[in-house]
Amino acid sequence: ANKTVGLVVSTLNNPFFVTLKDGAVEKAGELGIDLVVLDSQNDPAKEIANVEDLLSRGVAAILINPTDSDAVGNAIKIANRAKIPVVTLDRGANRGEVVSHIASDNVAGGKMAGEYIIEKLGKKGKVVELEGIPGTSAARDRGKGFNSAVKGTGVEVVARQTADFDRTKGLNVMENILQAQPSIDAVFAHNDEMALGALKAIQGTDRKIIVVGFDATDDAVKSVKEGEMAATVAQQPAFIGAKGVEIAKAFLEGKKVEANVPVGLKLITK
Amino acid sequence: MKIDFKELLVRFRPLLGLIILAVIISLINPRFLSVNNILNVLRQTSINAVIAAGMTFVILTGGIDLSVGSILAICGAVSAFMIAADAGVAVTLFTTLSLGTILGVLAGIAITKGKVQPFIATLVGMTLLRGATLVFTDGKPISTGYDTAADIYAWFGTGYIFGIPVPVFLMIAVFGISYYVLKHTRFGRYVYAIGGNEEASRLSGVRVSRVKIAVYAISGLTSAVAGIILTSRLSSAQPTAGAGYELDAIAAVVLGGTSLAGGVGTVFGTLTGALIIGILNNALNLMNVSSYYQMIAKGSVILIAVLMDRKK
Amino acid sequence: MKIDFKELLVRFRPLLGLIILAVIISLINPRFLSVNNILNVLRQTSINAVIAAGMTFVILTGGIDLSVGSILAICGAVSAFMIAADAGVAVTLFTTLSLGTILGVLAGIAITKGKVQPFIATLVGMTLLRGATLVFTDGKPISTGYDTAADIYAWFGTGYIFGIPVPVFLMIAVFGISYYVLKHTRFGRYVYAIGGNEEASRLSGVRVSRVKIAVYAISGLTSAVAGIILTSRLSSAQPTAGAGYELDAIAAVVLGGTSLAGGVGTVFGTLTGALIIGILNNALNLMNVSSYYQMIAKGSVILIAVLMDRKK
Amino acid sequence: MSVTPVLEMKNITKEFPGVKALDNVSLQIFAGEVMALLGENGAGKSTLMKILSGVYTKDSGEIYYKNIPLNVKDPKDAQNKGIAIIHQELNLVPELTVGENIYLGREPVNIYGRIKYREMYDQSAKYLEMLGEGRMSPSAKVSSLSVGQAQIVEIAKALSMDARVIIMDEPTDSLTDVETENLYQVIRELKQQGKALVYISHKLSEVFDICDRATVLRDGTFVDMKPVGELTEESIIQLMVGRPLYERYPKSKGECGEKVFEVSGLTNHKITDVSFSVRRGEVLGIAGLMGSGRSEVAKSIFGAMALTKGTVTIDGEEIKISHPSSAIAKGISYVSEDRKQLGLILDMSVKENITLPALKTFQKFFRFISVDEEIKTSEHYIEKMSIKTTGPMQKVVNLSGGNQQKVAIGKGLVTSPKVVILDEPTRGVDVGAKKEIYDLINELKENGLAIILISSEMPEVMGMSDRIIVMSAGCVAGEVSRADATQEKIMTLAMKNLTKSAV
Ligand SMILES: Nc1ncnc2c1ncn2[C@@H]1O[C@H](COP(=O)(O)OP(=O)(O)OP(=O)(O)O)[C@@H](O)[C@H]1O
Ligand SMILES: Nc1ncnc2c1ncn2[C@@H]1O[C@H](COP(=O)(O)OP(=O)(O)OP(=O)(O)O)[C@@H](O)[C@H]1O
Ligand SMILES: [Mg+2]
Ligand SMILES: [Mg+2]
Repeated sequence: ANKTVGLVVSTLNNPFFVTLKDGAVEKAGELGIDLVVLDSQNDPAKEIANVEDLLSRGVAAILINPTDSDAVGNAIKIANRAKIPVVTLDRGANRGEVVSHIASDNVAGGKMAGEYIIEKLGKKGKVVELEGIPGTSAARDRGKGFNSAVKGTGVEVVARQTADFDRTKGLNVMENILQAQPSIDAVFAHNDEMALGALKAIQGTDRKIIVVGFDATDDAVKSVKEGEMAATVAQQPAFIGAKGVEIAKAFLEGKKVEANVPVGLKLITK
Repeated sequence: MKIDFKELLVRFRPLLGLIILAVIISLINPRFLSVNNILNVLRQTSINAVIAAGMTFVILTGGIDLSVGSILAICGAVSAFMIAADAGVAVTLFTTLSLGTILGVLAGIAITKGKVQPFIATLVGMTLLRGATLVFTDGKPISTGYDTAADIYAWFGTGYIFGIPVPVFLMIAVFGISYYVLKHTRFGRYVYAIGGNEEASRLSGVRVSRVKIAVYAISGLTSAVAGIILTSRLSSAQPTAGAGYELDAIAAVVLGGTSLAGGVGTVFGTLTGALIIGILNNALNLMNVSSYYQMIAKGSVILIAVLMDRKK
Repeated sequence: MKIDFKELLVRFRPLLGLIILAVIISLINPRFLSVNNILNVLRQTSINAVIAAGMTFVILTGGIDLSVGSILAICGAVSAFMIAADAGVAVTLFTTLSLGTILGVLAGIAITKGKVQPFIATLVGMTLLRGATLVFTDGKPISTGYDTAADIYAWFGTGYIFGIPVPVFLMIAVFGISYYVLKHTRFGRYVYAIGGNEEASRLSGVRVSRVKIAVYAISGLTSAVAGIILTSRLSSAQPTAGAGYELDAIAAVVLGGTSLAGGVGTVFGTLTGALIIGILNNALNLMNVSSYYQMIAKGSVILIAVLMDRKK
Repeated sequence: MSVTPVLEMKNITKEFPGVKALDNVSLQIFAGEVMALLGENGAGKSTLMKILSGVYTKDSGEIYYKNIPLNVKDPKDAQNKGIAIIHQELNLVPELTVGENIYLGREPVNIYGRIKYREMYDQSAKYLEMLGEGRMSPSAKVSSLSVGQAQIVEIAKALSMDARVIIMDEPTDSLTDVETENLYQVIRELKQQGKALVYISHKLSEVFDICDRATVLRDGTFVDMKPVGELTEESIIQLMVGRPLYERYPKSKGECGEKVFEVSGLTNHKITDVSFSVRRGEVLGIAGLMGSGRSEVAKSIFGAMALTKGTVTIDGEEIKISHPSSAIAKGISYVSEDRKQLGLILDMSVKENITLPALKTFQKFFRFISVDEEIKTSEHYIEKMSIKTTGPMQKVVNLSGGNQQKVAIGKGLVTSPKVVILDEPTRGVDVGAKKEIYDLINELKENGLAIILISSEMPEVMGMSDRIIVMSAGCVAGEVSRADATQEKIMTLAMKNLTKSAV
C-alpha cells in the first residue's frame, strides 16, 4: 500500500518554496508515495496546527520546512511523542528529534554573495543591502552571512533597508536609495524578488551597479543569463524537496539515513 | 414570557451553520469526529477565539481593534524574555497581562480623548507595536529557555487538565466571564447601549468614554492571554507573531452574528464563529486541499455562512 | 459670498500637514527636494493614490473595500499573462480594466442585494481573489516577456510624457475625473448623501443600491489601473502583489480628512494623504532609518497627523 | 404657591459658531408648578435646557438650586443632582428593550453587580401604566415601537429618575390627544408631589391646560415671565413673535377640481384594504391614533414599503411604484414624520438637502450640476418659508428643529409634485411658522395640487382638511367632511377597531 507522508511548508507565497514543494511532489509521484502538502503561511502557530492535523489524519512521516528554527520545536516534539519520524528541510530545528536534516545553509549563502561582491569590486566600494521581512529567519541568516563577509574589508554598506522580500518594494526602496546615495557599486538583496525590483530601479537610471540576489528563481536565473543581474545564490530547492521524500521513504523502509544532508550552494553567474 | 421561535432561530443560526458544517465534514472524512481531532480543533481554535472574545466587546460598541496581533506579539516577546531571564512564572504572567491591558487603554484613550477613529487608532497601534516588538527582540525569536520555569510556562499552551488541553480551558473561562459580563452586568448593558446609540447613552448618563476605554483594555487583555498561549505552545516568541490575526478575529465575530455597526450580537455567537473557522482550517488540512484552494474554500464558506445569516 | 476662513482652514489642514512634513524632511535631507526625487515620490505614490481615489468613493458612502490589493494582483496577473501571450496591448488593457470593474460590481451586489456588511464582503473578496491569483499563477511571478508589446506595455509604468512619469499622469487623470464626478455631478452628490443618511437618501428618490454598486465598481476599476501601473513598472506580475495595500489606501483616505462613517471628505484630501504616506516612505529610505524604527516612525507621523486633524 | 424658585438660571449666555443662541437669559422654576418655556423655533429653548441638564456648557451665567450655586458637569451629574430631561429629539437605543432604555445608566444591581431584570421590568411596567401604556411590554425592543410609543418610553424614563426638576422638551410632539391627557394626569400628580417642571411646547392650548407660569424667549433673549392666568393665546403670540397673529387656521377659498389621485385596496403586513381618493386642490386629512398605520399608508404609496395588494392611480392612469424614485417621477412627494432619520441628511447644507430629490433638473452640460440654480432655488424656499438660517450653505444639523422641518417640506416641494403627502408637517413647529406652513398648504391647494395631510393634532386636521378619513388599526374606519367634523366623531372612529382587536 502507498505510504502517506506529510509536507509542511513555511510558505507557498514565495517561488523558492513553491519549487521546493514541486520537487517533493514530483519525487513522491515517482516513488509512489501519497504526499499531503500543508502551507504554514509563515505563521508558527499555523505550523504547529498543521502538524497536529497531519497526526490526526494519520501520516507515516512528516517533512517539515520550519518557519523558524526555535518555534518549530514544540511541533516536532508533538510528532516525536506520536512516534512519527520528522525530517527538516532547509531550516533546522533547535528542539525535538529529527531523523534527518536536509539544508543548504543560509548563512553560508549570504557569505558567498558577500565574497562575490568583494571580489567583483576589487575589495573596495559601496554596497546597499536590501533586507527581507524584518524578523524572519531567512532575513536574519542571509544578512548575518553577508555582513560577516564584508566586515573589515574595504566594502562599505552605505544603506540597509527592508523591502519585505517583495519586488515592488524592492523597486521603490531602491529608487529612494538611489536618490540618497550618490555612489553605489553593488546591491545585495536577501532574495531574488527584491533583487529584480532593485534592478528595475537601476535600469531607470544610467548608473552601473552590480545586483546580487538569492534563491535562483527562474526569473532571476534568466536575468543573470541576459547579463542584467550579476549573480544569484542557488540553493537547489527542488533537490531539497526531492531528497526529503527519498530519505523519508528510506527511513520508513528501515534503512539507515544520514542525519545531515548538506545541499551544495551554487553561485549562478553568467 | 412566551418563547419567540423566530428570535430563537436568529439567535442560533450561527450554531446551526456550525453543525451543518461539522456534519458535512464528518461525512467526507470520518476521522474528523475522533476525540483526538476534536480536542485538536479546540486547541487550535483557542487563540483566535480568545482574541475574538475581546474583539466582540469592541465591535459591540461599534469600534474595531486592528492592533490585536501586534499586542499578542509584544506580550509574547515580553513574556518569553521574562521567563528566559528567570523572572518567575507568576510575575511574568502578571506583567504580560498588565501590558496588554495598558496598551488597550492607550488605544482607548486615543479613540475617546484624542477623537481618532478606532480603525485608524488601532491601525497605528498595530504598526507602532510591531516596530516596538522588532526593536525589543532585535528581529529574532526569543526562546523561553530550558529550565523548570520554561516547562511550567509551557503548560499553559501544551498541558492538559483531565485530558482537556489547558488552552481549551482558558478559552472556556474567557468566554464564560465574557458572557456573564455582557449579559448580566451594567457594564455589559452599556457596551450594547453605546453601540446602539452612543449619543442617547451619553444623555442617559452613561460614561461613554470610560466604557470605550474599558473595551479596548479588555481586547488588549485577551490579546495578551492569546499571546501567552501562543508563546507557551511554541516555547518561543516570534517577532512576527500574530500578523493578520485581527482579520480572523473579526471574521469570527461577524460569523457569530455580531454587527460591525455595534449594538447587536453575543459572545456565544463569536465562539461559534471561531469554531467554524477553526473547523474549516482543520478539515481542509485533513482533506488535503491545496493551500491555494484553501483560501478559495475558506472565503466561500464564510460568504455562504454570512449570506445565510443575512437571509430573513 | 463671504469666505469662511475657519472652514478653509479645516479644508486644507491635511495639505498643511503635508507642507509641514515636507519642510521638516527637506531641512534634514536637502536631497529630498531635488526634481528627480520629487518625480520619484510622485511615481511611487501613484499606485497607492490611484487605489485610494477609488477607496474614497467607497468610504464616502460609509463602506469600505478590503479587496483592492487582491483585485490589483489578479488584474496584474491577467494583464501580464495576456501581454506574454501576445494578446495585444489594447485588448489587454480593456480586459484588465473590465475585470477589475466586474469584480467591484460583484462585491457591490453582495453588499446591496446580499446584505453582507462591506467589511466582510470585501474581506471574503480579498481571500477568494488572492487564492484565485495563486491558482492562476501557480504561486510564481508572470513576466510580460521581451517583445514589442511588452515594451509598449512597460511604458505605462516607466515611460515619460514631457519629462513627467506616465504613472503620475495617470494619477492626475484619475484624481481630476474623481474630483469632477464627486463635486459636480448628480452621482457624486448621491455618494455623499448615502454616506450622510442612507434611508433619507432612498426616500429622496436616490437609487441607493445602484450607487453603491457603482462605487465598488469604481474601486475595482482604480485597483485594476493600479495593477496595470504596477505590473508595467516591473514588467512582471507577482502573485503576492498588493497584499496589505488596502490599509495604506484607507490610511490615505482618512489622513485626507474623510470620515470612515461616510458623508464627509474630498478626493483632494485623499491625494494629500497619499502624498504624506509616499513622502514618509521616501524620506525614511533617504535617511536610512532602520526598518524596525521605520514602522515606529510611520505610525507616529500618521498618529500626529490624525490627531492634528481631529483637534477643533 | 411658593415665592422663591427652587431652581434659578441667571444671565445665561451661549454662543455657537456664528450664532448667539442665548444672550443673558434667566429662568426661574418653582416647586409644585409647571413653568412653560415658550418661543419661536430657534429662540433658544432647547439650548437653555441642555445647559441645565449638562449636555452643553454655558459660556457665562449662573445656576442656583435653592439659592446655592449649582454646577452641572455632564448629563450624569445632572441626574445625580435631581434634574431629569425629556429631550426634544428621541434619544433611545433601538436595540435595547423598553425597560433597559428606561433604566439605562441606572440599572438596579445586586451586590455581585448582577442586573436585577425582574425589578427593572416591574418598575418600568409601573411607569408605563401611569402613562396609560400598560399594554406595552417592558421587554419589547424599542426598535419595534412607533415614534409615539417611543416618546412614551422617554417620558417613563424621565419619571423613573424620581427627579426634583423635570424638563419636558416638546413631550407631546408626537402624541395624540389620548396620550396627552394621560401625560397631563401624570404631570398633575408630580405637581402634587412638589416637583418643579419645565414644559416646552408649541401647542399653546397646552399652556393653559397644564402650566402655571410662562417664560417667553425671543431670538435668544428673555422677554417676559408671567403667571398663566394673566395670559391669553393672543398675548403669548404677541410676546413670542413680537406682533399679533390672526386666524390660526386660515381658510382657503380654493375650489376642488377633478379626481387626480386614487388608491384602492392597499394591503401589506401593517395596513389592510386602504382605499381613498383625492381631488385637485383638495386637502385630504388622515386622522387616527398613534400606531394606526397612517405613516405606513404614506410609505406604501411612496414605494418605501412593499405592498402585497392594491393599486395606485394618478390622473386616471394606474401606476407601478417600486421605489421612491419612481413615485417622485410620477409626481408624488412625501414629507416624512421623522425628519432626523428619514427626512434630512443632517451633515449636508440646506441647499443640498432641498435640491436632492430634483437634482436631475439642475443638470447642465456634461451632467454638471449648476450651483447657481441650486442656490437660487433654495433661496426661494428659504424666503418662502422664512427658514431661519445663515444661508443656503449652512449645515442642516445646526438649524433648530422647527427650521429643519421647513427644510424637509421644501425638499418635498422641489420636485413640483401633483400629489403631496405631508406626514405631521407641523411637528415641532412654532405658531408663527405653523401659520406659514398652513398658508403654504393653501397656496399649494390653490395651485391645484392634491394634498394628503396626516396629523395627530386634531384642530389641525379639522382646520385644514376638506375631508377627513380616520384610520384605526391599519384600516380606514370612516370618513367625515369638514363641515361635519367634530372631535368626538373622529375619536369614535379612531377607536372603532380597537375594541375588536388589540393592537
Ligand atoms: N449644536 C449647535 N451648533 C450650532 N448652532 C446651534 C446648535 N444647536 C442649536 N443651535 C442654534 O441655536 C439657536 C437655538 O436653538 P434651539 O434648538 O435652542 O432652539 P429652540 O428654541 O429649541 O427651537 P425649536 O422650537 O425649533 O426646538 C438656533 O439658531 C440654532 O440654529
Ligand atoms: N420599525 C417598526 N417595527 C415594527 N413595528 C413597527 C415599526 N414602526 C412602526 N411599527 C408599528 O406599525 C404600526 C403603525 O405605526 P405608525 O408609526 O405608522 O403609525 P401612525 O398611524 O403613523 O402613528 P404615528 O402617529 O405614531 O406616526 C404600529 O403598530 C407600530 O407599532
Ligand atoms: Mg427645541
Ligand atoms: Mg406616523
